[in-house]
Amino acid sequence: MGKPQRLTLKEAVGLINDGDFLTFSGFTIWRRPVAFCYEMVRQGKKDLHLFEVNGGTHTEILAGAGCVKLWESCWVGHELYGKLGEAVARGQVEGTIIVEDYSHAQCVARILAGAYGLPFMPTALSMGTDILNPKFDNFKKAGLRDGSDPKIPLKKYDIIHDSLYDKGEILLMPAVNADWAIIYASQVGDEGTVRMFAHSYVDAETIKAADKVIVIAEEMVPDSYLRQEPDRNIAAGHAIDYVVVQPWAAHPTGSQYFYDVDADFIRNFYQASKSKESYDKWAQEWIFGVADHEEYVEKLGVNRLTKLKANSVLGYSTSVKRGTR
Amino acid sequence: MGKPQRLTLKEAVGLINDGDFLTFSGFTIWRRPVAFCYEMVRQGKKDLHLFEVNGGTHTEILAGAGCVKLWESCWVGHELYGKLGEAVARGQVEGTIIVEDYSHAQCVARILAGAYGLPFMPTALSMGTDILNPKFDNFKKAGLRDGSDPKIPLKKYDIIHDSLYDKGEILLMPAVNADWAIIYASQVGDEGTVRMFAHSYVDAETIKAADKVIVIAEEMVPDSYLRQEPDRNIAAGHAIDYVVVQPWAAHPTGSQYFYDVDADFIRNFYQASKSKESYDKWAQEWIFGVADHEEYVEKLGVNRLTKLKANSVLGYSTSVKRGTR
Amino acid sequence: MAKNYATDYKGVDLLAVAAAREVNDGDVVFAGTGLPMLAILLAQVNHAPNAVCIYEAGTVDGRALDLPTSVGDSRCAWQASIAAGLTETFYGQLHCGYVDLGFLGGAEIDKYGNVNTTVVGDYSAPSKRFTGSGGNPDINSYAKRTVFIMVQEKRRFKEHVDYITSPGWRIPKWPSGEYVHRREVYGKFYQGGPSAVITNMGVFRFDDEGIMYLDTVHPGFTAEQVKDNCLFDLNISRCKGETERPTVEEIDLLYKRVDPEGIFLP
Amino acid sequence: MAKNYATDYKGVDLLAVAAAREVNDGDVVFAGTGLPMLAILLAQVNHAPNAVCIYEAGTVDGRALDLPTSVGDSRCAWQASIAAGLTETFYGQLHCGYVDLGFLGGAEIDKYGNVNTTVVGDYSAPSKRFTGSGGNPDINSYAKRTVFIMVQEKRRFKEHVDYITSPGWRIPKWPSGEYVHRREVYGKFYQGGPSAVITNMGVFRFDDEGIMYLDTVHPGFTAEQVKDNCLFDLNISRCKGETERPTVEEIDLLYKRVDPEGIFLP
Repeated sequence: MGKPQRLTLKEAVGLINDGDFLTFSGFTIWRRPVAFCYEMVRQGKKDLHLFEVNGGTHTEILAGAGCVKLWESCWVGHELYGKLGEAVARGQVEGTIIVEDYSHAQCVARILAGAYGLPFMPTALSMGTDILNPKFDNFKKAGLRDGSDPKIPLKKYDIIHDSLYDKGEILLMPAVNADWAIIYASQVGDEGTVRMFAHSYVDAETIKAADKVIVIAEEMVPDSYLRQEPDRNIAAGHAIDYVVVQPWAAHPTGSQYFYDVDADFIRNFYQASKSKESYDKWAQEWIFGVADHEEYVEKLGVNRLTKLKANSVLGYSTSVKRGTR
Repeated sequence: MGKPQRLTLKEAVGLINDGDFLTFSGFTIWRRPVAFCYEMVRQGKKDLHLFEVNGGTHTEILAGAGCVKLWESCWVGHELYGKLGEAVARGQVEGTIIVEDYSHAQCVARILAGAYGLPFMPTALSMGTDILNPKFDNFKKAGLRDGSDPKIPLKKYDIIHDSLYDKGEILLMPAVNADWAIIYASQVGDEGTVRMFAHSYVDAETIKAADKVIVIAEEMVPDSYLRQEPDRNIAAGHAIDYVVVQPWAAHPTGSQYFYDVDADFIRNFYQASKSKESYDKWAQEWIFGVADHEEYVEKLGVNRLTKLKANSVLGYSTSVKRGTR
Repeated sequence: MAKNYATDYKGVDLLAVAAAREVNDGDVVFAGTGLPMLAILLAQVNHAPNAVCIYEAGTVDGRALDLPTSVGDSRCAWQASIAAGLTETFYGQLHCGYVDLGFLGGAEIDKYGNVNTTVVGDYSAPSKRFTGSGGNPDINSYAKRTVFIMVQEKRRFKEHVDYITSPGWRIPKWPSGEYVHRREVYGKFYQGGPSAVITNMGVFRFDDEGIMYLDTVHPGFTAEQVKDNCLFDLNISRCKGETERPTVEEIDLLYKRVDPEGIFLP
Repeated sequence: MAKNYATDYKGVDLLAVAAAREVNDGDVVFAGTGLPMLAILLAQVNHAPNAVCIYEAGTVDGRALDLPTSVGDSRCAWQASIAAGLTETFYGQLHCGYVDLGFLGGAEIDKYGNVNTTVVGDYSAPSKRFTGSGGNPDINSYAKRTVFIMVQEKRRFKEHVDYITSPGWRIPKWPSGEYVHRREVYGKFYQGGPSAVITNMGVFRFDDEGIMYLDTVHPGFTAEQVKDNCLFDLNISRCKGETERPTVEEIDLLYKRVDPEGIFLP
């Protein structure tokens, strides 16, 4: 490996093929690579297979545009700003998206196994649930567990007896090793070192688990700066293949110490996501109606973004109104 | 849980019973709870069962004094300052210590499983070695794998076929959950938050994996200080049972940003460790000949310790002569 | 000192206060977004200053200056003891065995405490999809006690939920799917299970068989009313009486310290 | 430009230089304490500035100002990209599949590249114990290539080592213990294996059967002398000639940049 290659957002999205298997950084409505997802919609990516430790607004943007065929996860929604993942739900109910449900910690076990090069990770969490009901293995029902796709495990999970301490039965969760990890990062160094602010979610594991990694960073900084505190970095340059520097790339999701979640924007999107027609209208305005992310942020306007800007000490905006009082 | 209880070193060591199962912080000759080990020798602890991801000078101090009965690990020595772990080697050759060998990364898998409350962790590292030779399972030969000690696994390891991706056979390494983790920490907060400087080795996992945790800290600081950078801490107060504040507690091993390894002291100890007689003579001077750690450091003297003091920017001493030039 | 009970409070207030009372001082609590946050935060500022709160996105014992709107919120990391990620919280804390109490929500629950947050109807051809499990079943399966905070509606308290997202006291043992006691499924991994369900009408607990019963009924309701708001045959014979009302201090703390912006409270 | 070869150098210098030449620019290298450190550091300052060095105690791509004396040394963390712990280096880097090259030492080796650093004699009743495995077998089992740096002594180059601490090309498949090719044991986990052994007398490689042969002999020695310093019947028929000597620049870098304090070098 050498240093990661610098690309524009359009170039980076151009690397993704229809049918590719993707994972993303972030948590629900925080540090999602939304600019990348918008551009995937613009470029008309199809039949994507997503594994997400949890979904969020970006998932709904992709699902609403019909980009998603397979979705393995545990949750999709917009936190306080939109109860459900309407587009994924519609996809599941109408049969256009094949959904495979795991629990949140089972998803973590899967990405952790992938990160560590292990075929599985044991867990005793969420036993005795319908997640494990063999009748509800949707990938199997779709004929996807025949080994023809090396990225899809032969079984949704396995159960084995603990032979080491005789503690009983325990689950084995299959690794996830996607084709791509699409990572929105707080900072990337000029040699590719990656840092996340506040908490790191499962971003380090997601990077390690993927075959290729694209980092979309809010800013690039000298690697020597990040290396002054190496205990705070989550990935080294040799783990990163491509770097895109794109300010506001997580909007409308939040990016700690840069900007807060744009609650109004998400609420508005959530309303739009409730039908194909209203989604399309929304996408016409916010995705297809702008040429690129620079036009998108210009359309949002300075004052809107200024309001979202994080307080530099607290890491979140102190000027947005959040509640009813 | 409440906040951890403050104890003196003697009180803390007094909690350990003969035959207890212990693990330690640190790496070879770095951040070892040596003051605690000296005091265990003074208090005449016997029949200890040690699991160590790797051993070091502290192991040899305990083994030389005849405190150790079972030793599960992968390595013991003094790095550049003493090639072998003479006391453990003598114990193994003479049959007074039952040694169970794993590889380094297999030891990591074991403590990681223990930390995560899992009975085992898979690994494909170090397959095809004599570590896995069934004839060389010393605990089994000693009749220790009959389930009567719940801390000793029924098997040294297991091999299973990967049913999820059909990648072949893979090892399952049994968890370690010792009675005690004895942790030398760079800093502990007044509510028990723990921080290590430079690199964290397997200290976080070692804390989580043990039933009870004693932290011997170089210094106590306000928890609110450590909480300004929560991404740099390795344990929360609820994971810690007892705290001892004891400066120089890692000597002669090093403690990054406090003091460097005392190479001469370790070289001298290593020479002494080569026979029971010379060990006993050494222990008479450096362990039994001082009442406590305060007397020990006084005996070392100000100038010796000053020379070891870490440069506050680099984290290690720039005044000790390390090589031949 | 006699308690100074509030006379003017809303249903959601009592719900938060009753839930907060489930926290013992020193408990390690794993809480989800929403009312569970109000409950643990109220407990911390009221009677349980040493309770530790873990949010699944990665923070341990944070001391948010402003109420987080999500467990992934940067507000959660303020003055935390640890800020890491989900591997730490789910495996390094929860699976490790540190967690005393889980605070969760749910869309539907059955008499065994099985909770559904996944679909309405047959999972293979659902009529509606909810958000999905999130960490609900994980926390519920490994906390020593779990408290569910829910809205009391007849359609939400069912004989059997459509999909067992989160495991109660009688659960299927796979691959056969035979219903057995939770202990049988979890073996030596067993930590505990649902200990209470708190709604806007009452507090429910579970008997030795793992069946839900009414423990106390909130002021203004009768046990029969609660029973009428369940689709299953709720045992109200063990009802001890009225749920203790919120005190003036508790309501004050709730509105002035915990949620002054009105994020979860009206 | 013609290379300016050194005429005055020690055995250990050539050893370090020859080892450094095994590093390709951009390689991710996992190195143990001692001569392996000299080799990777020399490579980085000489021909492989983009090589990344991982030390098992927890650092990735450190840029030590002063030569570390142990992989656990704080010097390793200086200007590192990541400073964490062993879970990161062994699982997050090595088992993850990032490592191109492992640099290791050994006390004894056999013709299949099996290395012993554990005991002399029967493991069940050994006459001597060494330090034990450390990370040697881990790195050796998952790096795509492994280079062993050793002292050439007859008793160290054996037909069969007393104990297989670190796996070579033909290894026992447990539980039966039948000797098979490394690929059979590792299945789809197979990454590679020992690619070279470098001593003070020569450079050895492995043929398709996984048997060691002499690749080049160091200046001042003959292939026969090397063969005489092995207990097994060393194949010297493929010897390509002399090992390339160190250049003046390499010796300079080694003594002035890499180990100016004389920690590993005399």
